[in-house]
Amino acid sequence: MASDLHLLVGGAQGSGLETTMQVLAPAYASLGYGVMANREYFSNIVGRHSYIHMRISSSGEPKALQYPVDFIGAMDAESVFTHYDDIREGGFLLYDMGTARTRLVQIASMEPDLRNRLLENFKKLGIQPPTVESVVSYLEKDVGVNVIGLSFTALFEVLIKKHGLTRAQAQRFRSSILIGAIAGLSGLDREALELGLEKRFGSRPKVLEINKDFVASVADEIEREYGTPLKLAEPKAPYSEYVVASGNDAVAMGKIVGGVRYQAYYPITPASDESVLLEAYEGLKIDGESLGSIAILQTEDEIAAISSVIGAALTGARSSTATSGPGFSLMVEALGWAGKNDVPIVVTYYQRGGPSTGLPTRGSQSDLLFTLFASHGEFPRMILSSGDHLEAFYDAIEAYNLAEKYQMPVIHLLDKFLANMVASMPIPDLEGVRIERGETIFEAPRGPFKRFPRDKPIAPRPVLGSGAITWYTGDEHDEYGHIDEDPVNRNIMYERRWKKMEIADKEIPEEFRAKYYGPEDAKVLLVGWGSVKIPALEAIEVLGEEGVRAAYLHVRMLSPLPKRLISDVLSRFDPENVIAVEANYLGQASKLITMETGFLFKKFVLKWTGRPIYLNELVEGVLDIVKNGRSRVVLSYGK
Amino acid sequence: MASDLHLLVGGAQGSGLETTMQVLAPAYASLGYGVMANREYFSNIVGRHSYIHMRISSSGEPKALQYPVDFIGAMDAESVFTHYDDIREGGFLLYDMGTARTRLVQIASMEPDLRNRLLENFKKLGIQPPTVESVVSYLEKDVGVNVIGLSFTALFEVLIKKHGLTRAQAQRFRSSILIGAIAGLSGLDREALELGLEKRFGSRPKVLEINKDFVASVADEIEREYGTPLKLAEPKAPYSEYVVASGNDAVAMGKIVGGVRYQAYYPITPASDESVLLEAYEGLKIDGESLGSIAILQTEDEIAAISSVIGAALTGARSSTATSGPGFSLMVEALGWAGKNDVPIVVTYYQRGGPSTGLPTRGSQSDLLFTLFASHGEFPRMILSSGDHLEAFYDAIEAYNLAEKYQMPVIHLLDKFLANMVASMPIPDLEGVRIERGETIFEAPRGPFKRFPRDKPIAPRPVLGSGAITWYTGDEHDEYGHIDEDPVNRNIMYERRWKKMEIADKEIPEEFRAKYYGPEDAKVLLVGWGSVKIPALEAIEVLGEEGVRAAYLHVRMLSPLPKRLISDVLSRFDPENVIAVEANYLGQASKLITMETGFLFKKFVLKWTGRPIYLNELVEGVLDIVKNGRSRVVLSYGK
Amino acid sequence: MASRGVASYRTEVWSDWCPGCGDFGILAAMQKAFAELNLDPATTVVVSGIGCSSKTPHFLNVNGVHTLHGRGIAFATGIKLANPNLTVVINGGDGDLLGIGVAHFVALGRRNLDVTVIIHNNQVYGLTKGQASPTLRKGEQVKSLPVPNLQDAVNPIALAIASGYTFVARAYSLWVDHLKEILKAAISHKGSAVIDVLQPCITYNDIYTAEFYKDRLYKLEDDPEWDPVVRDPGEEEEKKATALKKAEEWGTRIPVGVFYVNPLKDTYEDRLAKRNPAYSRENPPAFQSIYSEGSSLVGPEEFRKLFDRFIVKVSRR
Amino acid sequence: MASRGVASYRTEVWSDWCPGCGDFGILAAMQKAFAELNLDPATTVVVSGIGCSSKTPHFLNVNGVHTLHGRGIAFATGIKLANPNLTVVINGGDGDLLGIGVAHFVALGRRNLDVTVIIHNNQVYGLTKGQASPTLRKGEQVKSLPVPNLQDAVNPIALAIASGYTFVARAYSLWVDHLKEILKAAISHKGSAVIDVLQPCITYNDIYTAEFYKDRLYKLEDDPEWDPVVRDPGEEEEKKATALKKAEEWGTRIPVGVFYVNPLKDTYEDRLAKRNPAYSRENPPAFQSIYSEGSSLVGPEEFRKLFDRFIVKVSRR
Ligand SMILES: Cc1ncc(C[n+]2csc(CCOP(=O)(O)OP(=O)(O)O)c2C)c(N)n1
Ligand SMILES: Cc1ncc(C[n+]2csc(CCOP(=O)(O)OP(=O)(O)O)c2C)c(N)n1
Ligand code: SF4
Ligand code: SF4
Ligand SMILES: [Mg+2]
Ligand SMILES: [Mg+2]
Repeated sequence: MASDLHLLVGGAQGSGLETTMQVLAPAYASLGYGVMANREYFSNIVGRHSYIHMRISSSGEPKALQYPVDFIGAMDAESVFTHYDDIREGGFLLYDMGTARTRLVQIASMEPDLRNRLLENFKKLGIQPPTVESVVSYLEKDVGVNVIGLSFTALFEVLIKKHGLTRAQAQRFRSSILIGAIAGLSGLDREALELGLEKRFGSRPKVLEINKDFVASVADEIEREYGTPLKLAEPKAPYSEYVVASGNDAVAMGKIVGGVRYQAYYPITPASDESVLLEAYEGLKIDGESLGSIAILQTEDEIAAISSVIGAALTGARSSTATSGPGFSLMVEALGWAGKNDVPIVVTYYQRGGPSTGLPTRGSQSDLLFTLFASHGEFPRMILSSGDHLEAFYDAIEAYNLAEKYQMPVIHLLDKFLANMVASMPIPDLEGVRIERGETIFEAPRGPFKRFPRDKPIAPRPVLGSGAITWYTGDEHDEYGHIDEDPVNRNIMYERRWKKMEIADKEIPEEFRAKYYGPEDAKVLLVGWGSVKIPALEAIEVLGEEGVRAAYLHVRMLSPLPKRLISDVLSRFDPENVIAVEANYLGQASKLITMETGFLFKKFVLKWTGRPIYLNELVEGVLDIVKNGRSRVVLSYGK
Repeated sequence: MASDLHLLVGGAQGSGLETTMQVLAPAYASLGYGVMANREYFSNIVGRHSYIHMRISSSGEPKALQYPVDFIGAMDAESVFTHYDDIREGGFLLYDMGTARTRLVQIASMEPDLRNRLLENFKKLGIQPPTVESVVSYLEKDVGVNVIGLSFTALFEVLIKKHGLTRAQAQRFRSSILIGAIAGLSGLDREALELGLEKRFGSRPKVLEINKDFVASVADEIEREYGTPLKLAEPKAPYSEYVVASGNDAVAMGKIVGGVRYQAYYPITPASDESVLLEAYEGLKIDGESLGSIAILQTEDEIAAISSVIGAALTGARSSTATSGPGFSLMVEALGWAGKNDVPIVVTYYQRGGPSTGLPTRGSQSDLLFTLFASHGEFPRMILSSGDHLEAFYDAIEAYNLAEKYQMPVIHLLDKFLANMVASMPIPDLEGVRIERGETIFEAPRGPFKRFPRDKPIAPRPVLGSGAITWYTGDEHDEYGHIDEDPVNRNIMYERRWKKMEIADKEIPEEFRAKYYGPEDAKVLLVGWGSVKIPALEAIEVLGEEGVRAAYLHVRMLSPLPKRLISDVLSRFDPENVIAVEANYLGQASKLITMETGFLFKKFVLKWTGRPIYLNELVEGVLDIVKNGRSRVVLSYGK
Repeated sequence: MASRGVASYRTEVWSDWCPGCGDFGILAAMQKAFAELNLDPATTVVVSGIGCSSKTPHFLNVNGVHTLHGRGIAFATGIKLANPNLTVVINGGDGDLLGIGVAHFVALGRRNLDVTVIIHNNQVYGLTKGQASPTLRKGEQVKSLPVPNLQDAVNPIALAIASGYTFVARAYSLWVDHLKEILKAAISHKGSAVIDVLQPCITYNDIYTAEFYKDRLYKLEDDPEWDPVVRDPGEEEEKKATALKKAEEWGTRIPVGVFYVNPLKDTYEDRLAKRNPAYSRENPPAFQSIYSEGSSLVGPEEFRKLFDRFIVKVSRR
Repeated sequence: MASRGVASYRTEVWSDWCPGCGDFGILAAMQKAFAELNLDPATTVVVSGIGCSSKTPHFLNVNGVHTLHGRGIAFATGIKLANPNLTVVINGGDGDLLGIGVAHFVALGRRNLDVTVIIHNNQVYGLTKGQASPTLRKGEQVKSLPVPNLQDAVNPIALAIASGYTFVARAYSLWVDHLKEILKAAISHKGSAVIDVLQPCITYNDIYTAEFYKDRLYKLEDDPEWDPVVRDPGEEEEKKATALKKAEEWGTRIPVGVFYVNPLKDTYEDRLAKRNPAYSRENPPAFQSIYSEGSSLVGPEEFRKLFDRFIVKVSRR
């Protein structure tokens, strides 16, 4: 029995693909397995190819995704063609026999690039003409894949007859077939399966009922026919409960725990799901009682979003916005105003593939240097970047704390990978969570107030409505917040703002801001940030097994950068063995580290296709550098 | 006779102060003197204190400004108080005796910071109560300043009587008094003076006539009374003609020579003067014939400005916008679209004091790192920064050439210092100016066109309307410009864009991009960019005289950074003797150099009060580092 | 609370507008209106954009938020929503509110948030030296334009009505008491109010001068028939149409006064409270407590309840 | 030139809209209109913003510029001004043009530039999964909203008229031929034209469905009295008022057709050419030569003449 199960389920966008993840993730989690699932999709609503890539781990932890997978469930012909080489020898392919005759050239929704590449590949492999049938047979015979052909139509017929559905209604159960097949092949406990279905369809009893019946029947059928070849080892379950959530969800939960009282947003992928979730929580109701209220506003654009967030922050509400690259690009002017006026705001920034509209539904880590220097003029800001779902949750809270303690904008930098990946994480340690509001004051002496005293970089902050009268301006200001162009005052106020950064750099433990993982005597060091953490942590283990003692330095706070800790760690390695691992072209964090420490990176593993960095390719990339002396490996795995 | 004359003329904003510069600059230039004049003013239209700071140099070159000055002309009481300590021993102060009784505390337009500081200073100096009278008498007795008191009212009476003006009309000749006084004290040739007046008032014969008469009478009167103590040495005139212009003007001229055909802008200080000047040239008329037409549009905001510029650039028109920090902050999203689509646009960026609204009418060099990384995602852009007026002119042309040759956005980074300083520069070498349009094509084969061939990073660019059919999108694209999310294509297109930067880095001579000034065996190296060049070039001479062999490395192109040349130069110096000189807090160019080369700067001379770096303080700052071992000197001279 | 005198609404900051600028009249009217409404300076917030006009908050002894060019309304929206107990007034130039900021101007109308917008309409971009603003008419060439303006003017009254504002008025900055009365009505009005204030810029606008306005302006309320108030939902379209027609009058006679008032439409705050009863003036988001003794109000138990849908219990089978 | 068939305006790019999306109708109408007007693909430019609707240019075999969210009009403005010979059509969503891009929408009306704007009005943000767009009405809760919409809808017709557009129409994406005719008229019109196209979003909008529109829509032109054209400057206000009133009709009956046309107002290009005769269609800025043999047209002599005011001759005295 395997310790891990790698699955991929493909189909057309809009055909219910997400359901597989939403059902299977809680189902496996309920048995103590760690789950990680990614969804890849085009910037399209219906029709383009999409897929769920999932790993179920008996370690009990959500673990990195990798290729090839053990099982592919193809909802349509396009999925068979697209993923024919993503499956391991001995793995399983499930497909709809109704698509057997479909020819590759008939797939209108496939991008010409891929179609042409596949035509070439299939030609080389002698699969002529490429049809689902011919590809499947190649997989079966030449690759050793176990192929399971089902007639989806026949299965729908059952639904139509048994439950009195129309054909159109029956079609919506397409994903249930795949769920059933996976449950069958992996011998998934049926109660767990039902729990998964309840999580997904609990609010629609009729659909739930049909699904329970239908999925179980498929599962039983499959199990009867094929046994449970994908049965997993018993999980070593360290947790008694899991939160099964996406990064968007984790951040929204963090914000709620952190006390968000105002959020403004303009819709954008992959950020708006977070705000839409918050909208559903605007009443903060528990057992009919309300803990408070979150004012959530969908604005006319991102400029209005951040501007109104600044306004709300001035009133004392914990305030934030969530956006992605194009939206943030529009926010930079206002960001400067917040920086200039010591306003604690939080911008949750989900990076997607750029530049410009780029790959709007894919991920990247290409906006670090932009966020660090965004807006004209110089002012301090903090940048937090989370490595996984749990970090994302805690950082969402910490972002508010830091913003209020140090009175400056905090950018919480995430990426589409984390945003959309669903993971099982332990229930956060809520006792350990602290709410720190710094010098925020809700009742102040009446009358004009020195909001910006020259001698206090971090000063009492009476909110609007507290009794104090305060002024704010984007111009250089005096102690009261009035316009002041005097050169002496200018120098003082300019330094006063930067002084906050010095204080923060002293106070925030470097151990929080960066963390070294791996053996103390490692020879190779990977340096990364954000969701690189997920594959990197496992990669150093695998590399160890391959005889390469490797470690990973995870940078969680990019500003203020923990440069002493980083320099220390770097100094322990031969520069030839220090590898920047990033989902961008420039090696942005490595550039930042150079800027701050003078350490010049020589080795890079980079990726910018918009697909996540997979464990297998990361390991190979590092080996290519370590063993073959390559200096720059560009990854490109994933459809 | 002195080789240089340093002047300062102060008065209320809106009281005609600029006239002094507009008359005196051409007057002295017409005699072969080099002229440099700066205007400092508040973000205010009428009433706040403003002043012109000017240097007239017999070297024939426009030279750096410095303190203290030889002459101060005070149009009002505030100017006397404000600048009492800007005048050298033996220098001259001219003031209006009508203000003699004015008390410091009466000056409502003065900022409280300055007033309080002055009150303290005057108290220490025993000037009690501080009135114009008491300050003037202190200057005369304790400092050895030659004071010239004139009754402005009496002079106006003459105007009223002799020319039949109303009192209000007569008041407008306030600046003429100062011009006359300066002409008198410096023994300015009267024909040259008339030429200056004609340049300024040529279109208003009546005003011109009165001015000629009035200014000459004041000049004669003053000369009679005081002689010509400020007479300058004969100029060594290397030029037979000068262009007397501000940086805004120089850039506008460069754009016209460079072939601008579309400019869009939204008003902003200190950029819009450039566009307003271009507006006056929209017909490009010479002797009634038109060379073409410039379409100029004042847009609804900066987003529209840059967006329309991109649109115009797609049609083949040389297109640009001019803005400052807040405007550029709004442009970053569209900048990315241009970068993504190989569109040659030019953004002329005049830096002012930030962050946010900051010091909107003062200068800075605080936006370099912002421009370098502005916009989400990664794409190449060029950054040119001019060191003086002549460079600004040439760079304005070169910016279009580079944009079209390398098909990417070019940011021409200037600052308010250059924008508003008026200098006498030689007539540019127009024979040497080349117009290079790269692969721009106005007649193309009809039909769909591969605008982005995979194998040609710099490809033929048929403009809209050329016959070809082209597509553009902010999404990742295929060779035709259609949306393409394929990972293989993605890698190719991403690298294709960056390849242009590599080509540019190879092709553009490093000698153009950075230049070393000073003795080969220098021991101390100043490193700077932009208008730092002006004081730095003279500072190394002065330092040489003080026994410090210093050189200056001027970086004109920040992207692609000429890193080989820079590394070479840096390697020749002891890092302890390498000093970054910048008008910002972070030492932004030094950080960029570190990022690219690993060289860590240890010494800094920085300034961010919004006033220019003056020669005297720069020299002192460098000496403080070299002699006293200081590592960071923050300059603050100037009111 | 004892009523406050006009003087108490003044700060010591020197108003650096050009002598004779119409902005002085608007400032004076605001101070008077605030005094007569006896606004509490601590719960009053004046928000502005960027421009000559937008310096206003510094001269008023109430909370002042001098924001970015065109963004006053957007900042104010967050302030008001997070704490609906605050009285919020927005000052901006015609360029600020109707040019770069017009998206927010339109959006505010769609929300009917209970705030007041004062447009300082001087037909120019004052602080950047007199370029054409969106209210300058086609063909006009004020002092500092090198060439005549080619863009049509936007009509603030028409745009406001089209956007959904429920109190729409025009005033003249030199008629301080008239403006003051309109201001009081606007601030007292529940919903988004806008006042288009004709404000001579004596430095750059040599067309729309005090001289120009002198003989042309007349007050709508001088016509006893004039009734801009919607008293029944059925009247809405009719009243709007009448107001729009009046708004087109700009020649030998120019009307000032209240063009349109609709007190029947619910404010955004009301809509929000209706959808989410936890949102209220009594317990505004800004002042809600979010923690006790350093810990979040959402402790382990609350977390489990709130996020039940995300939580999966592990049971070995 | 020989006339081109509809097919020649199609590309091979797969239209990845949801099957049944109203955008297909708009695309078809554009192709037909282009064919019937026999537009030269090489001098036709379709500009769009971002959204489902904004993918349109990729499906049309004419020049296509797929820009940024809300910025289609702004890009198009530069294209048209730099080369007024180009036929420019702008496609955008309701969110794109009336939300984030509304400042440009208003500005275009003020200029009357000779371009055509097509609003794909589906009352939602399609491509970001169905949030409320500015045309969704207050209280409505389409499919993917967790809570009802609280903002009032903007009326595109009213806003267009208030902004100064000189051709204002509404159409329905499923009435392809009717839309096509309006499109032809809009493109042929000299000045800024806007068509508000009601476009069912079958995936996210379960309120304004084809079903909903079916019995409600009627054509303005079916009323023989209906005459939206301004034939005399004096008629302008009257015609506008009538159009505005019609625009308010949204209930059991919803009008489509041409609401307002004013052919008498000069376009921005005309205004520019009048001010600066060197600006012309014959010699558009984009195609002017700016150099010969590598040197600027502004050589030493031209420089001296052009910039005379800046030049000072040095004469030793
Ligand atoms: C984003 C941005 N663009 C441009 C400016 C420059 N700017 C300052 S004030 C102003 C215009 C002011 O005009 P208006 O809003 O009409 O106010 P007024 O000065 O006439 O009262 C502009 C464009 C700015 N501050 N920010
Ligand atoms: C600056 C920016 N903000 C947000 C987005 C995300 N976005 C993509 S499409 C879209 C809305 C589309 O709605 P609409 O304009 O109505 O077009 P539709 O999809 O309905 O046709 C948004 C908000 C973006 N691309 N750019
Ligand atoms: S420039 Fe005009 S608007 Fe600005 S302060 Fe002066 S008079 Fe007033
Ligand atoms: S989401 Fe709506 S608007 Fe977008 S393609 Fe689908 S049906 Fe059309
Ligand atoms: Mg104005
Ligand atoms: Mg839409």
